[in-house]
Amino acid sequence: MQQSMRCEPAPNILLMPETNQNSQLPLKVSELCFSVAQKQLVSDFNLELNTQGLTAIMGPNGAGKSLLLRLLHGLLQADSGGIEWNRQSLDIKTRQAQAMVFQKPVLLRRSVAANIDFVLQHCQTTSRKSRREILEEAGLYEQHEQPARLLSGGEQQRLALARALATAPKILFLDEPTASIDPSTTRQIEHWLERIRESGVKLIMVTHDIGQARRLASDVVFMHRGRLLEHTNAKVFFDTPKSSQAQAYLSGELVV
Amino acid sequence: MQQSMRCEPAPNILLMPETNQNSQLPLKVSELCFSVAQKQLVSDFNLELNTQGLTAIMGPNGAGKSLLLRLLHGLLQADSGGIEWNRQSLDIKTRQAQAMVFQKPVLLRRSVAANIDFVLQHCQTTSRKSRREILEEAGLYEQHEQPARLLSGGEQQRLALARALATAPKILFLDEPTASIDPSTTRQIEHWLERIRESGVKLIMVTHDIGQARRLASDVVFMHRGRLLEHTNAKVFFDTPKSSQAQAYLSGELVV
Amino acid sequence: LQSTTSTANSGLYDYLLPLFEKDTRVKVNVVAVGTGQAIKNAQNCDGDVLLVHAKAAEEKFIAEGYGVERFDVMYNDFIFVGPPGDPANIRNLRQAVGGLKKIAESESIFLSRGDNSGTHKKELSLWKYAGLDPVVASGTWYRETGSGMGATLNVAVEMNAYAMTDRGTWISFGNRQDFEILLSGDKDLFNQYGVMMVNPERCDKMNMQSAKTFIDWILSDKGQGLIANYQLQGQQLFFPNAK
Amino acid sequence: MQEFSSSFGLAFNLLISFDADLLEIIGLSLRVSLIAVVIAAIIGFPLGASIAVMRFPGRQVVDILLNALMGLPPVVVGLLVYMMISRAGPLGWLNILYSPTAMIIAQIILIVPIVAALTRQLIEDLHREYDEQFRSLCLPMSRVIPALIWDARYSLLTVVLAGFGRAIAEVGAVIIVGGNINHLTRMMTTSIALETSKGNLALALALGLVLLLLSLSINAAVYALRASAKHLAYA
Amino acid sequence: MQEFSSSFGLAFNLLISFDADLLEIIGLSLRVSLIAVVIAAIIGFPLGASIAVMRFPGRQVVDILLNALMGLPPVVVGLLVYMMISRAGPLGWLNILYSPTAMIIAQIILIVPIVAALTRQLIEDLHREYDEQFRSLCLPMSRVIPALIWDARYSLLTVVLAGFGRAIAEVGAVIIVGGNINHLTRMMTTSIALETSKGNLALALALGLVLLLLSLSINAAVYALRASAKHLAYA
Ligand SMILES: Nc1ncnc2c1ncn2[C@@H]1O[C@H](COP(=O)(O)OP(=O)(O)OP(=O)(O)O)[C@@H](O)[C@H]1O
Ligand SMILES: Nc1ncnc2c1ncn2[C@@H]1O[C@H](COP(=O)(O)OP(=O)(O)OP(=O)(O)O)[C@@H](O)[C@H]1O
Ligand SMILES: [Mg+2]
Ligand SMILES: [Mg+2]
Repeated sequence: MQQSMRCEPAPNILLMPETNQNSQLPLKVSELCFSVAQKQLVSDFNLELNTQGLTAIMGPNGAGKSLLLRLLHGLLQADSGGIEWNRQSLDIKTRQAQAMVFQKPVLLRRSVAANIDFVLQHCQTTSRKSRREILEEAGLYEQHEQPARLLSGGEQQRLALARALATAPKILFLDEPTASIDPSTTRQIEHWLERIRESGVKLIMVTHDIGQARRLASDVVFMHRGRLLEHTNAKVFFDTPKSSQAQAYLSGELVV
Repeated sequence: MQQSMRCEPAPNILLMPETNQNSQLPLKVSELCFSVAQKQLVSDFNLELNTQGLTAIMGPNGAGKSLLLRLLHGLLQADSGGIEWNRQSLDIKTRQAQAMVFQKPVLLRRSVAANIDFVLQHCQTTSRKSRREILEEAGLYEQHEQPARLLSGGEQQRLALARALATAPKILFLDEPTASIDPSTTRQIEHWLERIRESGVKLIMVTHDIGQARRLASDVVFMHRGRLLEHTNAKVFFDTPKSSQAQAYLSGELVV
Repeated sequence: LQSTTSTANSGLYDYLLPLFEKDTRVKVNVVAVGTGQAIKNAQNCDGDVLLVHAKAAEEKFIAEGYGVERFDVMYNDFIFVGPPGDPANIRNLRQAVGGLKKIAESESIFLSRGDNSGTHKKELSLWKYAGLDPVVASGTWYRETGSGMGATLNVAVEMNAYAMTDRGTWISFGNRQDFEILLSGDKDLFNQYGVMMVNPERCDKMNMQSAKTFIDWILSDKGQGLIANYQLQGQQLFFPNAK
Repeated sequence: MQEFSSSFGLAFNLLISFDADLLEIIGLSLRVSLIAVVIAAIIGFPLGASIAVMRFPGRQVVDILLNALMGLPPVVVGLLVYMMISRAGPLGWLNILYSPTAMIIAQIILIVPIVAALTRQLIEDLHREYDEQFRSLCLPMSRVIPALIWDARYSLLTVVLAGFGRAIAEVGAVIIVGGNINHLTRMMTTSIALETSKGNLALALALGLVLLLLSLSINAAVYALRASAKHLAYA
Repeated sequence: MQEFSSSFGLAFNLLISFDADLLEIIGLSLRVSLIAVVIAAIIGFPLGASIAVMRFPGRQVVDILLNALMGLPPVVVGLLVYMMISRAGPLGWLNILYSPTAMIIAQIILIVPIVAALTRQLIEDLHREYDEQFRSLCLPMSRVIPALIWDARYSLLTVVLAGFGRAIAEVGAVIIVGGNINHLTRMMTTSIALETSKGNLALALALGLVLLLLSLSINAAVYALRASAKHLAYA
């Protein structure tokens, strides 16, 4: 952890309209297990991701979606099983190309601007976007002097998302990034995400918003009680879910 | 704050099917202003609520919805203007009949069960529901020994909601209570809320979920930049919103 | 028993008291503090017997009615210690006053306790006798430690400085290094210890009986004999002189 | 420098010799400091938490005063207690001067501000998170304060250890009110001071090492206790 | 008890008389303690934060040791420093024994464990929240630690004040390495000890009151500073 990270310049969306191969893929997860205090929270998880685009992770509360993201990102240590990004184990270099927006935004006890500066400083190449551009995009420039932790719930989520994007990752984990964001900003963020996806960034997103997943996802991972139940093309998943749990989840019925 | 609160026994839903007059209403808000550091965050707010049922508060991020709830609940002190619950100013007795589910659940650093016990102890009449019943209703009984702050995001929200209900309030403020809850549990919670509403509890809920508001709300308060733009019957609001901001909000366009 | 530190540090009580307790079945608790504090504590009735060495202060204590009657117990003498190099060249002097003059002239570092203790008062009276006022040089060559004898000696040894101490403390002192006694034997350096009982009329809770027993015992032939017998490193520390 | 090395040997000898006098002194040191710190926590936790939580006029003054009292000089505390309980003092009839009780009282006075001020800080940080939830529940202070103390319990252990460190190392106050009387009120620190004044520096240092070992074992015990309890229902 | 009341009068007189000697002593006390506490914070903050943040084998032992060192007896510190810098000691050539420098060094050794242990606790509590975010950003320790210290800065002020309290009130160590030499190394606490040993209890107490007033004003200044800065970008 001693060596400092160099961020690649933010992918210029206008110059890179075509999908280019993401150097971090494929992701291969094999027999992943994670438990806390004898409780098996993620069990026998096998997954292969080589699609570009956005992978949606869905499943009822407590299914283990957030845990899975943290395992894939290397924040948690699995009990057993392997995670390989482009045939590399999860080392510091792999991790530096990733970023994550947490379910609960973790904001520094500083101003909004300082929260952005904090990650910008960390990137040694001058990112093409300035702090001001980033904040304007997130609709927070007006509040840049305000303590970040006094922002409204939705504003905090926006700031966390903007901060993650400022690191110009190749892989971006999103844990319910629009949960408390108003409908129009949600739309706007979805457009952002589409553009980012098109610039070759792999997005892995947890969401409970079925409409959103339909709009954005190219494939869906459905989890239940720590297990993978389905991993299919998005269209197939939403039209003809196989497992009864997924059917119940999508129809808004109680998933047991 | 020295005197301890006596909770009324939890309204028995089966015995009180009819709407009975809520002793806390009407709510009358006049010329309410709230500012922090010269910034006017809630301005000239006038509102009268005497309807039973669920009032939805809607508006874009940062509109001041959470601030409004906290003002109505007496957690924040307004700069000027008045709040009257049933012609009473906001005193300790009025507040004891209220409960609030915060946008970010605040859970004690204790087990799930202890979080419920904490409010049950506080209610001196034995609430009709036991801790176990409450947790089973919230689908958290399995996890009752787990540290509450290690629950998943959705589970935390459920716990916070269950805890607020355990105090058997007459007025319940809900700040985006289903933001990170899965679709089926959301449905289940909506059913809960309907039953509670029918037992005579007044619900005041902030939500960004238009479908949810349509299903539950009897009237809608639409806020924008700290001001009240509309307060009408829910059907009227969703079918023919008057202000351009509300129109934009509902259609998912950018609200400026 | 409120006592000076010098007698306590010399180990005299550790030697005497078990014998006394065996003789009389009276238990003695020693509070060893500076002479000034000891007198103050005794004035507050926080002790039954006072054993110190500052004759003027003791007589004042009696005169003001805090104590009953003062007895001489024993004496020893003060000495001047210093580095073997002896920069002020006082080694062969007979007179304390002469030594002080030489020290002042050469501005050799001299350490004073500066704490109003019996030793300090003695030292000041010697300076006065020599017609000198060292306090004007305070902080330069004349340095007041404001501490007990042991601490002052520690500093003196470290600073290669002169100091005046009672012989008992010096003999029992553990950190002498290469220091030597450079001047002693002057009759001006006589160090008298006195013992007295606090006034039972002022202090109603005191153990008058025990206090009497102790004073009688230490002034008795047996007590005095034991004091004479107490030796450290082959040297007698205190010389009994009860009348 | 030979003192330096010889004191290690001395400390070792002291320890293995199980000298009865030494054990007595160690016992008294532990007894006085532990009792003082427990009582100081019983007073200091609610006091600090109250100041953190309550809003009353003059709260800032109390806050500043409490912080300043962390710098209460032990000798001054010793003198104050001495004046109170000396036979000439108002509490002279208690007859506790030069007793372990007096030393415990002096140490409590010394430690309470430390425990209370540090508790105030920790609880204030926690309360920032809980405040609105508690006010929403209309909780009386009598429930808020214990709840905060309980939820901060693992962090507060460090506060107690800071208080204990101060107590076990303290000499200025206990020597005045205890008198450093052999077999009655002689503690580790007063012995160290005594040996220093006798010029027995190596022995003094050896005693210091023993004292350090003592607080090391207390700390290790507390740490083990905390570790075994911590994974239960806490995050 | 008449000392008790007279000492208030005395303290007042001392203060308004602007006695040159007293001012010198106050100045030295402040200088030594403030320098010591600043240096201790410069060492103790990163040290405590590192222990809070880093995971290395033996971390628990370091943790326990640090907590135990809060109970470092001043006299022992004094002796250790004394042995190091005495003429016979390895650092004797520095020639700093019985100088303010020596007192500062002793106080630093005394305070660093306090600052570091309390910092560890506070930073650990904060780090629990930030940990995953920082690891997600792959931040090197050289950025994590300053960031945590900065974000905990208002809470850490109380830690510094605890250290300052210890320093300004401390007598055992400074009297050994400073020698309490008049006009050279005499501080408030050593004067108090001296007046006590002289039996001038009222004067000693009066000096104690002056000292308390001193730390009260330092604390009030810090409080004002914090209050004026706090509403800027912090929550
Ligand atoms: N440290 C932990 N100790 C014990 N149980 C844990 C721990 N962390 C998570 N869990 C449990 O693991 C399960 C999965 O948690 P996770 O946060 O991954 O859920 P999730 O799928 O993200 O749910 P949500 O949609 O509510 O965010 C939950 O039931 C949670 O209570
Ligand atoms: N203490 C404060 N100091 C400064 N600004 C504040 C403070 N509290 C809130 N604000 C600002 O007030 C505005 C309204 O905040 P509020 O939390 O009420 O928004 P909201 O309508 O609930 O939004 P959301 O839907 O995102 O939760 C926001 O722009 C926020 O940044
Ligand atoms: Mg989750
Ligand atoms: Mg809100």
